[in-house]
Amino acid sequence: MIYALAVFAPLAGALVSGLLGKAIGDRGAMGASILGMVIAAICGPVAFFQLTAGAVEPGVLDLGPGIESGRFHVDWALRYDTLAAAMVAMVSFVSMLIHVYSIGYMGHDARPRYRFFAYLSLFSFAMLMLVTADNLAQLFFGWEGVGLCSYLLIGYWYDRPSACAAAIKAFVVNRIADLPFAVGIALIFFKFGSIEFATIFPAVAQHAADTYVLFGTTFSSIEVIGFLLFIGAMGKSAQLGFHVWLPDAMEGPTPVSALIHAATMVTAGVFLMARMSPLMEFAPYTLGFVTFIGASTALFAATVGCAQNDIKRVIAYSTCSQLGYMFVAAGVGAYQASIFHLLTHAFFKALLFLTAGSVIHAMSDEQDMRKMGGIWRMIPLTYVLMWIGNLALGGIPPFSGYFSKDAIIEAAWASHSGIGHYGFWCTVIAAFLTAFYSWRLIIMTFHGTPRADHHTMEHVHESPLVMTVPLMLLAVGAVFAGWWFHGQLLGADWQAFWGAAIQIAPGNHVLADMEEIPGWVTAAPLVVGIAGIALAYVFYMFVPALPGQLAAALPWAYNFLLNKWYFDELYGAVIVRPLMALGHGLWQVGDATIIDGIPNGLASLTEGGSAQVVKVQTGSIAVYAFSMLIGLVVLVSIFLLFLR
Amino acid sequence: MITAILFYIFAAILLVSAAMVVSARNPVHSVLFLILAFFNAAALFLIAGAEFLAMILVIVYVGAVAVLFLFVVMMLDVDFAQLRGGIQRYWLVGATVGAVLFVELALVLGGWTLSPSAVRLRMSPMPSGVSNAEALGRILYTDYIFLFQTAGLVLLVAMIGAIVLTLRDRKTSRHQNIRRQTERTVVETLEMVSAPVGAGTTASGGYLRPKAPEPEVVEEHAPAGGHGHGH
Amino acid sequence: MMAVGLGHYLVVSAILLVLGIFGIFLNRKNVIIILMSIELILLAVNLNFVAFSAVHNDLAGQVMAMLVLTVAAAEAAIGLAIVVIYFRNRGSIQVEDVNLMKG
Amino acid sequence: MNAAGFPLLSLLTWLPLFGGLIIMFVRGDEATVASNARWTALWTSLIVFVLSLVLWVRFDPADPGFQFVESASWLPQWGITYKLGVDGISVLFVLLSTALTPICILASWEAITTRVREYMLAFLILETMMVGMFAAMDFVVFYMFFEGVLIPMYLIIGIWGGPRRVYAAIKFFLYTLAGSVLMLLALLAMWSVAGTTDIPTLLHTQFPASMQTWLFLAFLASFAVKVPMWPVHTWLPDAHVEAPTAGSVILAGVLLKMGAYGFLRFSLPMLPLASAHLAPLMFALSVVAVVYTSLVALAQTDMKKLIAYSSVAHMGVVTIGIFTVNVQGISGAMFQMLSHGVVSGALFLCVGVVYDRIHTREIARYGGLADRMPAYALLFMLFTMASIGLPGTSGFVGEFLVLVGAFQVNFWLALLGSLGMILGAGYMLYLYRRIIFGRITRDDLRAILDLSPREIAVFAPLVILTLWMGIYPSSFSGFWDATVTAMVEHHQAALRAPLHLATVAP
Amino acid sequence: MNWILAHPEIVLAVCGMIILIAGVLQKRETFQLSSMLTVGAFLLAAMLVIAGPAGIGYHGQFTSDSFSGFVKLLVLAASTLAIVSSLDYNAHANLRRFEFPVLILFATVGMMVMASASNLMTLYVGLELQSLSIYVLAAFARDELRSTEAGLKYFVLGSLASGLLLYGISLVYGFSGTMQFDKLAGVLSDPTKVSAGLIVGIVFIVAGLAFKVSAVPFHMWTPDVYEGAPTPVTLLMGTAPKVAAMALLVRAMATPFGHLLAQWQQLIVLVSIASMLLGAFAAIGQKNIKRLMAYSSIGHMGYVLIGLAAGTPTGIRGVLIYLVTYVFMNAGTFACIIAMRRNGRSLERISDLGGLGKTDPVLAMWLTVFMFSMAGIPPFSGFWGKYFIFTAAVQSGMWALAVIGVLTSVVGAFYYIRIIKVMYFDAPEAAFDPRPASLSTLAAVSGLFTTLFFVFPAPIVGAAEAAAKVLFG
Repeated sequence: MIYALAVFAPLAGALVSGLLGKAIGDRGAMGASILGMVIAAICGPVAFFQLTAGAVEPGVLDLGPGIESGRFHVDWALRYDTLAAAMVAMVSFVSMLIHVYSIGYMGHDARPRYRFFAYLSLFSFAMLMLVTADNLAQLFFGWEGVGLCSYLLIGYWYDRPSACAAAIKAFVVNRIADLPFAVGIALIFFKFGSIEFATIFPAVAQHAADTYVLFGTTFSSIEVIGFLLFIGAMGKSAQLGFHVWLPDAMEGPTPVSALIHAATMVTAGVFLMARMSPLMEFAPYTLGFVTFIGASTALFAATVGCAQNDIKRVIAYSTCSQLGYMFVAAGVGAYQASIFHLLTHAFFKALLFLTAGSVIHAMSDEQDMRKMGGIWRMIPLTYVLMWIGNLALGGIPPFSGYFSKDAIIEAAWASHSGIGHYGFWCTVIAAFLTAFYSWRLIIMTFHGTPRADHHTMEHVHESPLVMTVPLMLLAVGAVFAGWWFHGQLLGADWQAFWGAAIQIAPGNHVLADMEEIPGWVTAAPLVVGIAGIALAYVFYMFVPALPGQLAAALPWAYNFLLNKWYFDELYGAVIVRPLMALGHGLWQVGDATIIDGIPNGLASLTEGGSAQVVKVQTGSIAVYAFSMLIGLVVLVSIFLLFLR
Repeated sequence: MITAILFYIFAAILLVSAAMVVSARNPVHSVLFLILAFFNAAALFLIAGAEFLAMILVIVYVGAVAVLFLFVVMMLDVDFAQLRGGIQRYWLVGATVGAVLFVELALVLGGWTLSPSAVRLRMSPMPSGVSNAEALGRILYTDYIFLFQTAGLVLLVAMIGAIVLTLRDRKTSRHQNIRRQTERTVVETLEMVSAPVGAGTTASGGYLRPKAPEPEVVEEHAPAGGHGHGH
Repeated sequence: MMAVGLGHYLVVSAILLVLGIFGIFLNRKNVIIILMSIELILLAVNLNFVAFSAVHNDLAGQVMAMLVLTVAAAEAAIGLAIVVIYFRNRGSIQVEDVNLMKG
Repeated sequence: MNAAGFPLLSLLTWLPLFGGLIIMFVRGDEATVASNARWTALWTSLIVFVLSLVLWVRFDPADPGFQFVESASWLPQWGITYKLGVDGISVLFVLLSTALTPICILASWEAITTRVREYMLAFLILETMMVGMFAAMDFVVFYMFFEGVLIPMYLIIGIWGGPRRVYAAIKFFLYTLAGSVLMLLALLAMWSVAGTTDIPTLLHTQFPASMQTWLFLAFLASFAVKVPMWPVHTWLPDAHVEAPTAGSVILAGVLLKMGAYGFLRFSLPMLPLASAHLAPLMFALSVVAVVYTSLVALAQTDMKKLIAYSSVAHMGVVTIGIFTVNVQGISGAMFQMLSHGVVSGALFLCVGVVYDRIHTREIARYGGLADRMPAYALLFMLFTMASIGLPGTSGFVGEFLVLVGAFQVNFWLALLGSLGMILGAGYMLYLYRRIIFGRITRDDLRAILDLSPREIAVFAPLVILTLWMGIYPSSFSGFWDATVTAMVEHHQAALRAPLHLATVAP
Repeated sequence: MNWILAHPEIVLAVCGMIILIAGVLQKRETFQLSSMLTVGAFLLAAMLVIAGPAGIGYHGQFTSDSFSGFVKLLVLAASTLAIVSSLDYNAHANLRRFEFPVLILFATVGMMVMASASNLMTLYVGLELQSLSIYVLAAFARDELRSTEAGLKYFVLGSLASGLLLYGISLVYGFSGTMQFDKLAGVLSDPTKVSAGLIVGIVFIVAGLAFKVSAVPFHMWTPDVYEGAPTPVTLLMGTAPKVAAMALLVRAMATPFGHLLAQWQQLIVLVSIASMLLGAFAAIGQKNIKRLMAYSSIGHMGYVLIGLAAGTPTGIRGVLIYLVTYVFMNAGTFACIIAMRRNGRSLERISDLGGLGKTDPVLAMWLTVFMFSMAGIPPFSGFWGKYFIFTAAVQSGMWALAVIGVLTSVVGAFYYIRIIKVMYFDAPEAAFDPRPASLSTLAAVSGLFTTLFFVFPAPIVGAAEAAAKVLFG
């Protein structure tokens, strides 16, 4: 079946390029892994269109037994429904483009490149396993698999200490979130007796009244499950609190950032929410929390994005922010909207990253925007593509971002709840900031006077075709995807499209209510978007001195934003350093002094005691006789006194 | 009544002389007190009706063992002046412990009664109408032959032991070998030395001097230790 | 039977025993004194046996006493032999000098 | 099931010893002796391994009882029999032992240059002891092998170990001995109740409740040291650091399993009341072990010590799993043990690879090996990931099942017991980064060679096992599923029985 | 009937006298020859022991049963091992004298008499025959100060101990009227009516015998005498007399005083604990291997006394099994110690063993076997010894004793494995002189026994069980 082929072709490519890479050389390895991706990129969309066209039924493709232990039973299986198929199509397509782009981008890298392509393909495989999982264990497999590849790719330039640190940070932060996720899976097994979707989803309604006692308080068990799963999603999707790894992850090569840290992996959390929608729908409080976190992240990341100077970091915070949008949608029950935004975002954010990569490529690996500027004429294609990406990001019609973002903001309003309105306002302000920092990026990068050194400026050049063609394809998606999918995903017959993949509770009318919202709400994102663009022009194009003055006037605010709200410093001071110190303390004090002190002390006590004992052995006959006599008298006395 | 008085007299002398044995400064005195103690003990035996044992005690102990002690004490040529008098440092503790032991024994022994079954249990009842020696003689070679023979072995071992430990049949002992003495020739023993003119003869031991001992002989003497050897 | 109470004998022998024991570990003089103390202990034992033999009217006690006498003689012989060779090696039989090996 | 009365298990047990005897009689100059000893040991262990595959093939997973049973009278009147057999719990440990031994011998091929004959002899004796211990069906036989392991291991650490080997060897010996002598008393107490030391009989003997607690504590003393559980774990880092590579592999791969196996074989099924009663204690110790040793591992500067501490943490997970007494927990513990046997063994081999080249285990001395040793980096990565429980590798299945099992007992147990997942990622990746990543700064590292074919041959089976167990775990767990299920049922029945009595009694 | 019962002893004693006469008459050196003859006499005696009938004879003074048979065979084995070990040692230490084996022979006769004693008189005479011979043997190297000092100490303290023993015997005799074991058992069948004097007498007897088995606090002589005596004599002292004295203690406690178990049990427990503790702790600091073995033997006797303290057939069985294992591993160890000789000089420091694993792997292997066996580690015979001893303790509910026992065994294991450490982990010293065949054989026989006994324990355990049952009628 082509569906399985879509999933496993990248694995084959990864294995060939990774294990035989040395033997077949870089070209062979690249060929193998791109061939695998091309097959996937053909099969994935085909499978998706077959499904949406009704040519085949949704189903499950069983691959063989997985973990079995008593009642606990999971199979390796590929789930084939609209949600999975859409993700497969998107992932395989974007991934294929990025593979191709990487040929050009990595062309200058000194190291053998087969490793890079093997990682990329392996990542694609893991991501595809994640989205096609039929049970939570397999989902977790993919979930961790993408984490691993992310780790490997962030740390691809392993001789850079910062890259290594970022890689570890990404993995560990993800792990922290994965633990509650795993516990959530355990709770699902505990409550449902299975972790297969096919068993869980129909049973959710029966278990709606189940309770679970925690902290001495009784909770609805569905709420607890939802909450635990969401923490997992927060980690992977870099939501507030767990977001710290994402900006650092930009230490990886730019294609990696595009693929993993924009288009696919980070959206896994959103996907999880959508996948678990039948369950999440019974956890209203958790959903409220999801909205809250999503909205807060959207706003927070946008503020930070305004003050960053690294071109990739700006986009990274933007990603963070957009993920927040998606969670807002999921939180208010508009999973369709969140997936919609996920898909459009995949296109335009990948586009943005790759164009940023193209810029970096052009600027001889310079990433600091303060050292750019004035190059738009030299790389016009990149400039145009960057505009397209930013227009989509900024939510300007008719670019794809407009449709999906607007839908989210509308859904937030339409939920008619307090938290929904919080989400609404946060997202609107974030939209303003998004537009602002997007054009700040464009202006700082392409306009103004060149700030790079002479040598760099001489080498500025447009990227080769192998890089620009994928960009153009992505740009097509960024332009049209919203318009194209809008009706299908969110329209009145959304149910026919999604089938059983997304289930909502009977009381959830968000999609319907979105049709009946005030006009100003619909218009708000567009208005603030244009306002943001205008402000960016004022600040950076027309009065370039203004940002500096503002920063000087409000140093604390500027530093606060520049230092990302001091999250890293906080974690360093509260978690990382104390733990390291604790580890050292436990080792030197706990183990070496106390625990080892007991046997070592006993040993020296024994030796000392031994020396004392043999001191009695003076060699003197008299002493020996004396001790015999004392022994005798003691024994006789014991007898006469106690034992008669 | 008289026996009782005799008992007390003998017992008193016995105990006093026993105390002197351990406390006398001169070992020879100790041995002599020991002999005295043995005599008194023999008397106590007599009072208890064990004539044969009393005689044995006098003959064997006084006649053999005590004399042996005396002999050894004198032979070892101990420098009595050097002997440290007095008693151990911890004598007080020791005395206390000993006293406790004695008190305990006295308490226990004081409560002695003849158990009614004792008569039945007797291993060798005393026959009436025969002398003590005869009665012993009757059973010693019959009922107790095994023990008797084993005791004989003990004596044999003692003999072997004493010989093994002390007899030196090597040349280290100071006995005369008359045959060797008479068979010795001058050539074997003395040597002529030609002294240089004007040097005198006394420096080199005279014209005719004893031969230097042969090295291998010296070798053989070495392990004997630093005493009692020579030839 | 006996003209004198058994208790007397036993007390005499107990005193003798304790004296013998004292002789072993309280004197600092001479190893031979220790041998003599042992003889005293054995004498005490013999006194016991003889007394009990008389009380029980049983000859076994006397036989035992005889065995003890025999063994004591043997012990004396061996003990003195050991003392003699020890003196040859050490040049002293002072009790406190017998402490080459310790610990 | 015992095919044609053929004493397969005895053969597996004693064949290595026989090979050892052959080695003992090898004569010739030093080089010849060494070479002959190496080859004899390798062939012996390979033959044993191949023979042990018969167990794999012929074992009937549906039967929860003992199979391949054989027995011979030893002290018949006193209830002691030489009896061997395997059930679902032990069969794979036998295979693990027979599989790791040839790997260890191969791994020592060039690393051991002095007293090769004695070394190989010690390893073959060790194999006899390990196989025999897992196959024992009589408590005394078990004890014999359990204690007997100390002898070769003591010598291996002490003779071929590092600078502080004497301290480490003696510490190892005394710790383990102190624990196991108390087990001996428990053994005797059980014997005095049951009149036999036959394990199947003991499994169905009901011991008085008060006695169970004492017996449990005595077993705990022995097995906790062996596992090792906190706070009696400190012998392990020392032993690991000082032992030669192959010694560490066996120590981590098999010897640590002996304690957990003991819990599974004795404490849990024989003393159900005490197990239920003292489970909180076990959980507490295990959780402390997981968190504490993981944190300590973070602070390590010696590779082997770090991995040793990680072993303690992983075994903490195992003990949690065992005392959840549900199928998932125990199954997870079993899986974790097997996986840890393979993975930690492989990690120690990884350390051995660079130690053989640079002769230091100081982490700070390394860095940037990825440049010169890509194949090594790949393998190291794989095992690192397996160690931190990445799904798709063997490490995940066990941890996950234990998590699922522990959750059925207590939420916090599950959460805290799995903290190793996070901290493990921290210290292992930190280790990996310091060794493999970074820039090469030292000259000797610039000249370092990648894996030799022999080393690849050593690692290949471990790689295959790691992935196989991770991707197709049921082909392993199938062996013990029936046994574990029966054990859990037996346990629950035993817990109900006195409850029932209690309600009947006024 | 009487004579047949004591056949082994009589034949052995006669052989001894013949060898003695032959030795005296021969002018040339006859040490080797008389040693061989003595071994032959032992074999003959062993056969007679095996073939001999059971029964009580000599006016109730002598008993022959499976217990005495078991002990006698063990004693004969131990003495044989001692003589074999002396062949080489005496040749080097200039002690080639035919009296040596003869004295061992008479000591053995004494021990056999002890094993058969069913009367306090026999007990005493046998004990003295054995002791006197060994006093002489201890001082046999008469030109060596240490040997004579050992002899002196052993003699003085031994005489004191036998004085105490005798005093105890006299009290028992006086308060019961008999010295016959079976009659005593009858008198004491009602423990409530037993007079204090008798019990004090028993304490004195226990003290006297405890001296012979070197149990704390009557152990003080052991290290000094072990160190000073010629090593084959140490071997002998460490094995045969201990076996005989322990057997005597067991028989005395079990048969005549069996009904007073409640009274003496606590006493034995105290002695046992003290011995185990001292044996474990005092040995740790030792540098001289013979002293170390002395403390080790004190500890081992502590374990054996656990079996006695149990006071059950199981306990006595444990005692006998332990003694069997103990004799062979001890003898083997001393064989190894005798082999420690460099340039003709005997060595005794533990550090002299450095690197033995490299210079003499075979010797090191055997010594390793003995050390592990002493530590009670399977698969060596020492494990069975401890197993059966602790079985008895557990069965009798003496948990404290058992726990102390196993814990001290761990402490003890420390110094045993330290010796192994010296042999294998330390830098090699110069090689020892080549080993003579006699010592190799001795080590190999003991080592094989130590190993094989673990594999095939059933015959000896069965015999021990049968022997133990005899004592309990």
